[in-house]
Amino acid sequence: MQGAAETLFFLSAPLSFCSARPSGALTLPHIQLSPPMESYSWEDLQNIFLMQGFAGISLFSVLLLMGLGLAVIFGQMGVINMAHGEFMALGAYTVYLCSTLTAEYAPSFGPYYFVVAIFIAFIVCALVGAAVEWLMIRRLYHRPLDTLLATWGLSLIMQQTFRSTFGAREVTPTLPEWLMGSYSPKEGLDIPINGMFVLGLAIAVSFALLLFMYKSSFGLRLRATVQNRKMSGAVGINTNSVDRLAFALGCGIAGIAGAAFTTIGSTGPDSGSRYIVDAFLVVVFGGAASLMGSLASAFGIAQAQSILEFFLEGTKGKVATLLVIVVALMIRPQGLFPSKVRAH
Amino acid sequence: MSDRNFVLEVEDLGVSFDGFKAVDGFNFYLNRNSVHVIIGPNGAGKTTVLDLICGKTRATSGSIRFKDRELRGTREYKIVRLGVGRKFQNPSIYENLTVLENLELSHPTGRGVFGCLFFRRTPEIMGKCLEIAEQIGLADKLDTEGGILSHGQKQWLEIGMLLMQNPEVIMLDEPVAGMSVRERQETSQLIRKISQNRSVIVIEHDMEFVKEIADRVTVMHMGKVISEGSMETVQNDPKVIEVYIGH
Amino acid sequence: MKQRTPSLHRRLLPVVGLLALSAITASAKPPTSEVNTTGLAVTDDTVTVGQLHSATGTMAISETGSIQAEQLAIDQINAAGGVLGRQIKVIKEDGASDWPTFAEKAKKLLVSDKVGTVFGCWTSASRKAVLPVFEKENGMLYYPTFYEGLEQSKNVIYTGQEATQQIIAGLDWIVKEKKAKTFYLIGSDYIWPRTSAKIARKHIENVIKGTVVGEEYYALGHTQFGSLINKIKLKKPDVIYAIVVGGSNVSFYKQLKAAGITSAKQTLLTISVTEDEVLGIGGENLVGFYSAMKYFQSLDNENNKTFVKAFKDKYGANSVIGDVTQAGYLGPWLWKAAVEKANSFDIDKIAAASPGLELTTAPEGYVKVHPNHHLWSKLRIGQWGTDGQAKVLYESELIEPDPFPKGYQ
Amino acid sequence: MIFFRTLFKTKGEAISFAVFVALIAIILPLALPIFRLNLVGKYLSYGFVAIGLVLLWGRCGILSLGQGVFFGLGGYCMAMFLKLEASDPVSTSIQTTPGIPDFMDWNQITQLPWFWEPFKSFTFASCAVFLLPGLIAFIIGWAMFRRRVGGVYFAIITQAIALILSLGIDGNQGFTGGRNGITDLKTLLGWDIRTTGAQYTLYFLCVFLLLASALLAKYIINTRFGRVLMAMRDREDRVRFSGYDVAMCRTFVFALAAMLSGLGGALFVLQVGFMSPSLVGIIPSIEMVIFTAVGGRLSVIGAILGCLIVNFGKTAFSEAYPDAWLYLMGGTFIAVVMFFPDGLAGILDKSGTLKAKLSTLGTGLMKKLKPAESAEKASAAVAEIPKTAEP
Repeated sequence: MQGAAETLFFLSAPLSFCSARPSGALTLPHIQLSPPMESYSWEDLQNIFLMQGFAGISLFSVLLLMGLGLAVIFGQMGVINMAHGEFMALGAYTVYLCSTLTAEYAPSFGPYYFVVAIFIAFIVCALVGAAVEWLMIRRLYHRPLDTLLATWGLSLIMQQTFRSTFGAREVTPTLPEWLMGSYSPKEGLDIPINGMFVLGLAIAVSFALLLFMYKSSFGLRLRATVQNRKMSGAVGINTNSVDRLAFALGCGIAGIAGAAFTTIGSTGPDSGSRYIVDAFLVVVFGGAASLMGSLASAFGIAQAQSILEFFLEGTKGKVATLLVIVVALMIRPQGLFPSKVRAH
Repeated sequence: MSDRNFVLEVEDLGVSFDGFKAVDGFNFYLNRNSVHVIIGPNGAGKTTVLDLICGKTRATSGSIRFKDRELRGTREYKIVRLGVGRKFQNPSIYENLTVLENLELSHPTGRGVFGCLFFRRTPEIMGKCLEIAEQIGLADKLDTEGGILSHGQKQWLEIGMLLMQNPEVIMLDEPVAGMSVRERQETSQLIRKISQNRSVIVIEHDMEFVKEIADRVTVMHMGKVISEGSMETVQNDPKVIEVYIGH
Repeated sequence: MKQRTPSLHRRLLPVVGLLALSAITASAKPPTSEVNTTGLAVTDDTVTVGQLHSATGTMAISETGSIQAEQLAIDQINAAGGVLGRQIKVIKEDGASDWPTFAEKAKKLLVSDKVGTVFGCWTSASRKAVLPVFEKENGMLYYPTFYEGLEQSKNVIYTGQEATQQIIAGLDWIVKEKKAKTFYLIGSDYIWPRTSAKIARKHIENVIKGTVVGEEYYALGHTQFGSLINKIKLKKPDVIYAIVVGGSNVSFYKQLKAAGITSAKQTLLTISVTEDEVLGIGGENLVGFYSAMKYFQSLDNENNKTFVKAFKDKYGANSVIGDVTQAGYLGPWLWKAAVEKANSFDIDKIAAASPGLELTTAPEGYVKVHPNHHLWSKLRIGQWGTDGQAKVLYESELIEPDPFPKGYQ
Repeated sequence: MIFFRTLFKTKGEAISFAVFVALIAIILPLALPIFRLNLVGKYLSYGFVAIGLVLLWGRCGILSLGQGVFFGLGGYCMAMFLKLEASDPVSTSIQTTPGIPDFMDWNQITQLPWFWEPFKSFTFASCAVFLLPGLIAFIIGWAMFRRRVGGVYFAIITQAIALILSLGIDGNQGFTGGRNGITDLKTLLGWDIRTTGAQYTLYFLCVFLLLASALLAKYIINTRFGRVLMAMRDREDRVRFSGYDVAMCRTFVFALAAMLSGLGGALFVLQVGFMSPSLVGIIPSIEMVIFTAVGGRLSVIGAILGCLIVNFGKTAFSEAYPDAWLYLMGGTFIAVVMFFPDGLAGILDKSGTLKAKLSTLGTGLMKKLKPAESAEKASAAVAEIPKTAEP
């Protein structure tokens, strides 16, 4: 088990070898709970507990938004869209454009443009997604691993397009003031408004998506196509247009996610690539074919990461989370909610 | 219960998928050197039984004993190496390889990683390939790619690939589906011939064909055995008639 | 390189000398064989230098400003007659944010293109990757970024500040102004933030006699700071000392603000936010926080006004200038001064001539090259406003560069 | 002769291999200055990864997006040895603790960590270069293939592993050199690896090992094991029910590919002179898949040429038009995947395949007319039949 030992050392390495504390930083490797709890008042701890809970929920909504679009594209259609992150960046840039245009032509609309911009981001990304499906993806449905490579190529092109259009520097849309503060019901307790906004958006999008998938005729056709493409074609479902719509839908949701993330993160040509691994892990860990699975896994990963990051220091929290997921996937490759279709 | 004449004893076998019992309390005894056919309406659980025996699906209860060795929980390739061969419903051969290569690849010599790496075609192995090719009527097609064989020839090739392993039990899942009348006849002769020194389990729908080949018949319905015996016994069993007519 | 023989040169001279302007140039133009004894890409009319930054990839965000500033300086030098009468030609290479590519391109510039001097690199990693190349091929690198120190090479001139220059005076100021005793150190996870935090911790613990209540590092590109912010709230430090870089920066400040940590309640001092970063973060998310830098665009002196105007004329009115951009601008000028002092393009002579060089025209004011190849410079504290510009609140004396600070290691 | 036949199924294959050998062992060293040749050597070290990917992805159908992990492990093993050699107490005398690598000293580490100790031995380090990646791949592969993790899942999990390792290296800079990597490597057993002579030697060492690896891969492809791999890719269940241990076969190939990658990493370090986590993470791992795909995922030589061509393209284009380069790279890649899934080798081989097919048919006809009577004859005849052309 040298491999495990190798990776474990990253976790157990002393957290603060860099800081040469007088107490001799180089003793045995140990994991130290960084906030020693005893020295804080009950009030403090209560607030931190609430805020930390919210941090987990807020991370959950971020992961969920990232994963939802992918859950449609990858989970339902089996297409590995490595350009998913770039679609998120496209959504973010759309918001940036809207922000610039609003500031230029309709400054009085400033406080409200953001909500409209999210819709526009959805539409722009969905349209680009449909075009990509038509030009590229539809020729590759029978070769899932190749979609991975082709969309990687696409992501390079999209990144360079962003760079040529908007410059290599990061940009930031002017966000309405009502989004950027915090809700503070009492002293020492601050709940970020943008976090609540992203959470609300995530819930709304998931709800709409579930409704769409399970209550609309398109959803029915999509699920039918996923289960049996030939049969669906035979009973008169236009599987080509179902595919295109589904891909566009997934990209559109990515656009919404990207738009929402302008409130908490940066927008640059390659900011999309930062999200891609997380997004895939959410979907795979949830069990690819299950939307509920994506929900559950986003929740699990978010809680694990935010708790680990609270007690371990930054990078190690992230590494620990990833390790847990990878090991869990090795033990249970089908994910949390495996597909119940009989495999042949 | 352990009768030396049974090469395979399946007792109280069961499997459930999310609460749905696909196979339930299944008992089955296979005589040496005989053809045992399992029939039953669609969804009776016939293919699942084969999956359970060869290890493709894990049973949730019961036992599968092959020559007094428990197969439940054994990995598929080990079950094969013990001497249980399995043909799939759809012909499953290597389309890009020739008939000869298909057969050769199924020869039991050198199945480990290093065995494969240092495998040499010996005259004995080639001889065996030719012999089997004769048996399945593909001796003149040794260099033909598997993909361009006719449907019936593909089925035979797959049977041939099983024969290369010289198993004691062969399981055939609907071997004559989609075959012409002549091909059926040839297949039934082939099955009679190969059962001279091994046992064969066949799943089949075609009653005429079953009559021709079966030494013994088991009828399944809803995952359970409802009748067993010779073809005649089974045909006259009211339970069987009810199932088939009711169906 | 073809070198004209002196006799040919002499024969041509009167012809050239017919034009008065050319005569002036010619008189300032020593023969190539004299100024280039090591086979560099120098002709009678031109001298070739290299420029090696990331035009693509994750670091392009940061390096764009340096590329522009170096180009501006070179253009200005050329317009004023060049160096030793020779126009500067630039070969631009893209390191593509990839360290092996940096090493490869550095080697290409020095070996294939025979340039002696290169302006370039940004991250510590890219500098570490090219350093052996410069030392082996004997090139000269003008490195513009403020960095961790712990390095000194005959083949590098460091035009940004090393860590102690940037940290110590800033901490002293914040302690004096804010009566700060407790500090929370947050950085991106690589050598510059870690080394800087180490120096800061030593200074806080040993000199200021304060406490460090937390010290953490996050991977570059990390975007979720919720848990960290809660830890900060729990510890209630007097000062957050931030050394977060790149895209993480944006997430960090946006999330700080959203969690109610604003300058009204919390003092934050950073050594990693310049005007460039503010573009991405948004001034409104930084209002009232402090940066410790040697240069701010808003510096009020004549040199800087001229520089800012020239920069905006060339790259647009919306362009901004950060600390590293200004340090990049110094590179070509310092090189020109060294070449002229040495009367040679040879690297060894430039290296020998550099210590003691002074530049009174620097936008940051006055700089002087130390024998350790770093610059004497001042430290300034700026406070950010919504417009993305900093108001300079404090200016130190000239600080001696000390890349291997005693007592801070 | 038999051995030769196992390596090259057709005369064309042997000729193209000979041309390739001539190209990298004779033409390039004569035509290029040492600086460019050193670059070729660097690209060829990616070729080891590409060979592994041909076996793993092309032949076995398993796409690993974590080959950078093994490249990196091999590279780090070698770099650790070289760094220890470069950090003798004399040349590190200005450090607080002389005799340990400089980055450890900067991170207040005062004693060499235990897992660095064995890397003082050249024998240990050079074995670790491929044994460590092999062992780790074996463990990961065995855990995953036994549970039938394959296809997309395998790709994503290996990608996550690449991310974990690069974050892990980044986050422990006192032990690993962090983001800067392990730099400033000077000598190998006292031999200065930065001199022109050393670079020539290392280039030819790299070429020699690469050709040996390529031959090994070709041998594997043409044995029964190679056929089993293809069979597994197309009809996994049939192979399993022919009594093969599919999981073990895959694990073996994965471990072998990892060992090759590790070797490539070590040669990279020797020729480039440093190692950094930027060669371990997600992007380099995918890029190596790209090289392989462009060259041809089924062809050993094609994949190596893919590394050379894409990297030369990258160098040349990014020198001239840094902006256009990503468009070109992305576009090429989409085009290759969509229209030429077998890459350049596939395009070049189109005519060859046709010829081979015709000749197979011909032999088949002959045999029909004259049925083989004895096993010996049959086997002799079989040995004569050209296989459907290996691209």
